[in-house]
Amino acid sequence: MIVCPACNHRNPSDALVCEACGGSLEHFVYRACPSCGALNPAENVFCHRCFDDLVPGSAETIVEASDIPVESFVPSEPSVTDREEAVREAAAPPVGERPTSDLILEADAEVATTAEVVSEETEPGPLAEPQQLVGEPIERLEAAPSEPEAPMQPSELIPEAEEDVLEGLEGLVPIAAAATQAHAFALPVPPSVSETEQHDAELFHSIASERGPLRDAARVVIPRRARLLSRRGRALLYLLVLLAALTPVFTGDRTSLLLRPRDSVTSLARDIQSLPTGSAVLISFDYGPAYAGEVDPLALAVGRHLAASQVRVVAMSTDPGGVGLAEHLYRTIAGEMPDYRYGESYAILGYLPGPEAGLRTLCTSLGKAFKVDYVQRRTLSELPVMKDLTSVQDFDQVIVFADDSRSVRSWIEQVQSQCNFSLHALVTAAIEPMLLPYQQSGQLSTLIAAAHSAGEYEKASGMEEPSLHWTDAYGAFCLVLLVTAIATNVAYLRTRARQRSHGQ
Amino acid sequence: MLETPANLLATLPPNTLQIAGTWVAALLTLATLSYVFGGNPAFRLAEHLLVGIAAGYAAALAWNQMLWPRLQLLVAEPATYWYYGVFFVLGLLLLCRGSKSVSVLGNLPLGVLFGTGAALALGGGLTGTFIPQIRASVLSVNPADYGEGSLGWAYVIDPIIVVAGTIAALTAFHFGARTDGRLRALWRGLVRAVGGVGRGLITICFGALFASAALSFFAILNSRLVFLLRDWLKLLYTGRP
Amino acid sequence: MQPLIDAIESLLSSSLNITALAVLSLFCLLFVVFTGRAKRGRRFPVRAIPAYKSIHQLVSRSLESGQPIHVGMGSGRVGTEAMSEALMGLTVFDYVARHAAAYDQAVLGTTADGTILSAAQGVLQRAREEAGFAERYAGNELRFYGPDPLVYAAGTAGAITRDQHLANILVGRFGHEGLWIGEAAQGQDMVQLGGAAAPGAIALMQATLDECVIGEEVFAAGAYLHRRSHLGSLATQDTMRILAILAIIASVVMASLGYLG
Amino acid sequence: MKKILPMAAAILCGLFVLTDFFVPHPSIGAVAAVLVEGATILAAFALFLGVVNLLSVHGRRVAREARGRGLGVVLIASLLATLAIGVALPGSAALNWVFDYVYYPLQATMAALLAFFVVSAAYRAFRVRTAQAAIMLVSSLLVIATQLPFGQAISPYLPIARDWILTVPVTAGMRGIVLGTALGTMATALRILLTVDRPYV
Repeated sequence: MIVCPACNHRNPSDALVCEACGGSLEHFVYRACPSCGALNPAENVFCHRCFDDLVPGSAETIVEASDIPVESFVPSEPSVTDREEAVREAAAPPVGERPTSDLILEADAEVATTAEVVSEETEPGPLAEPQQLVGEPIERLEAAPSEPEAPMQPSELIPEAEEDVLEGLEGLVPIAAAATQAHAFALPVPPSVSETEQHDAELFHSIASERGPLRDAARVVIPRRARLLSRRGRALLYLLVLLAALTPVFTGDRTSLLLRPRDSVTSLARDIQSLPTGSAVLISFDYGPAYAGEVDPLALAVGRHLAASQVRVVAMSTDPGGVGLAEHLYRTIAGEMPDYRYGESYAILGYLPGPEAGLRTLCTSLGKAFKVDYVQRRTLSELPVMKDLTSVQDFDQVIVFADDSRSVRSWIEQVQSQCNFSLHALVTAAIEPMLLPYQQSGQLSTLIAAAHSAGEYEKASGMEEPSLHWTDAYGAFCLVLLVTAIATNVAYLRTRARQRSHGQ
Repeated sequence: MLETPANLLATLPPNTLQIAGTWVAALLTLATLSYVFGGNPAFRLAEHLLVGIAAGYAAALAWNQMLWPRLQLLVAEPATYWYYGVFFVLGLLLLCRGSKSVSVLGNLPLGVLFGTGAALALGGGLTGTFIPQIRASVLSVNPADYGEGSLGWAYVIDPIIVVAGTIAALTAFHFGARTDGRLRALWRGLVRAVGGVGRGLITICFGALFASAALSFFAILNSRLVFLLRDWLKLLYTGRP
Repeated sequence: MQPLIDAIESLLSSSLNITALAVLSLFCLLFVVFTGRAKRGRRFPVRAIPAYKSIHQLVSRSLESGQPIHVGMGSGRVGTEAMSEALMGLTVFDYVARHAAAYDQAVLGTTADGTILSAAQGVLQRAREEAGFAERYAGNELRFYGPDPLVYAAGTAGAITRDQHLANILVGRFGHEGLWIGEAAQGQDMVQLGGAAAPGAIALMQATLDECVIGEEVFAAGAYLHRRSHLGSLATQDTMRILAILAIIASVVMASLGYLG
Repeated sequence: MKKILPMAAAILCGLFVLTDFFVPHPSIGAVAAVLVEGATILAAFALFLGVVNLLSVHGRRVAREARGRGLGVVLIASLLATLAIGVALPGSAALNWVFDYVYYPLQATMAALLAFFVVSAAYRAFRVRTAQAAIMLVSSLLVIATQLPFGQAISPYLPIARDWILTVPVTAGMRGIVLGTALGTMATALRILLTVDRPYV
């Protein structure tokens, strides 16, 4: 039997909609929390009020939420052991410190610990038979007000909680549902009330009218952090970042004189320098426009070096945006060097979809992966630059520019492990830490974080241009982060001191 | 239809499009950067333009690179490429999701997608990550393997940290929380202590990744400013563009 | 017959395959046993994860105040190995949508991938139908912005700041766009929760969001919210974790004693 | 039927692709490759579903709401124009122009905004309220300071220190996360394959 929450009509237990008012019954399946009695939607695993487990005992069968059978709306009862648990818990001193601050931010940590302790330490036993329960709710409700108090939330943050008509009833969602249900037919009076039902009704009423514990439940501890940064503080911080990025304009980028290439950069430059004229390099542009700002300068420096060493270059991409970037880059290089021609010195094969399976075909045949090239739409064998290059093994070096560690991992796992060649990964600084283990294990010959390596590469390759290193900016940015760290902690200490003086 | 304006554009002086493009790019860059000082109409314009262009560009790419070539193959050699036909029909069923009444037809292609994805995730997670990462954490912690005498003792610290750290970090994710019985409580305490160390290591890892990402983002910001100052305003002199 | 023999031969040819198959069989066995137990109602107490508790509370509060919750499902694609993260976003959306639908309230879901969009459309439509408000299902409660992650970030941040939302929940495959959305929505009076599996993304998200689920915790969303049968897989994961740790310790001891290569 | 067909499809597809991981047999490999390719075809169709969703959401905004009508028009117009150019003139100069001068700068600048956001996020994350925040602060500042371009000039040991942090403690922490994630991924996938979880029906 299901009691319709809107009109109290008793429906057969397989009813999907109420026979009297036509409202849906599917979601009005509630389960009472074994420790605090709050009603929870049947799918909940934790009680929304006391965070205790709602995982039921063996008496109930569990099914997937999508096919929950419609059960009675009558809350299932906590057992004697549960009651003892609840009493014991209530008698125990409140766990965790009650935050004295009016900043919810500082309260967060304590809130978490309180909740954690409560939900971890109290575990209800299996549910017992209903007849054991006579007289139980009164005891439980007596115990309830002395439960560890949920930390208060400043009222100014949740004004709606104070004004809400249904204040304190949020655990008892059926009432809210009844209020929102627009049209109900006549409300039929239940024919006769059995003892259990009477008891249930009393329990329900007592929980509903008991303001004390529910008031705490109404102040749901939502981890809303007070805004730490005012609008002005934020603007100031952003201005500092902007200034840091513009430092070289004012300082003339003096620290770039201190620039000394790191070992990994030097070794890559040496590797490329040692390539004989006419050897071939495969470059994969596995990055999109978003991170192009970081990777492009390094890609340009390496591309120029390769062009100057008269090495054949074949470019491809596993990122849809990467092909456009490769083309743009090579247009720039070809514009600088008149005898650097498409099809003879370099070629762009195109976009290779489906990284894993696609990359694996590179080991067997380039022609299978790319039917035609990207720019001239000719078959690969028609391009002079592709002479003697049929699979990835025929290349002397493979360079991958990437903004996603997954694509580099695919190169290592799908291609490099199958056919041996030296693989250089030139990646964004953001993903470099994730690839370091592969460099340590020797699977990557070189691993360079792009951020400010373009200048270092130019120095190492001897192709130095009067281009911008923008070195000062990075130093300034480091300072900005340091200032941020100091500022936030000074602000924090000041708030704490103020609170302490208020407390006294 | 679109050829005419394209031809018309081709008759313009060679640099016109490039110069116009640089101006458009610079103005859009400024509009986007203006978000730093709070939301404003210029940023909202840039945002909507980006959302529209990205979707249009991706859809065009999907059509040109994925669908059109396969459709051609299917029409040319239906006997060899019949399976493309199957997926095209499934794809059309997926499009039925857009309409309320026939939405249920989309369940079949979604079943195919979820099944394939689940197998890829399971196989990849197992053979690509789980087993290789466990193998990678198997390091000798015998000082004799790393050098003679105190040198070996110095070098063995790293593998010990890696192995113990991996175990601790893995423990930090343990879900179970049974407390009944004294033995269980002991186990619980052990898991908590080791997991606490693991959480510390995870936080170190987060700190390092946070810093690296910050550097990455700053490099991107620099490149935008260099574009504005050098390519647009021509304030900075460099030998090459 | 011959193809079968070939297949078995090729299976046996690699030690990785055999190890993987053994681990998989063990995993499956444990999974079936524990899921069966969970379905029969065996208790499996789990530690508390604050972010999931907050989702419970936020949903209640949203039903009370009528403010919708936004669920960002990220850019994972169903049909690739990103499916599992994408599915967790979908599970959280399912939870929020069912509650919103039962009380005939609004909800907002965003994604950067069409496959998640189509799955989420099914979820929302079903939730509305089951609640008896089938006619309330409208296309604009689910939005697609993308497919590039930053396009998703810009579109989503715009959408959630235009209307007053109670909370912003980001679960699924996220990259750096998690930071973008989190910081852009910072000025709003909005609770922000989220989680992702990739370390690079989560390092940024935990700095900006109010509460965060990390790595493996993301995959427990169903068990902690409304799918009790998922508790079985948590038990499986725990057992496998203990076995993996034991395997590492045993192998390290053997390697140190010189028994392994 | 409404439920059984998609479930059967999911299990069948899953089995073929999964078998391919363990049994490198050409015929199974071929079926699995077709399925994986098919998934990308379906994803392409799904993208069009997304485009339709964008058009309908913003079309409705243009039709019904006074606020933001112009922006909706901009979005729809830019979407349709790019789609038309892209489909009619693939690889053309016009499409390249849109990519180089509109799409690229917009995306790159959106990414550049992250540089600001990361600092305001640091303001929150670097507040030493808990031990974790302190660890985070120290490790971030250490890594960024050791990665400066002129670090090598200050001391050749700075890059070495950075590499040690990244290859020892960070690798350990990351490996823990990755192993846990693999466990979670596998369990989630198994829930689909054993139809404990059926998000598609």
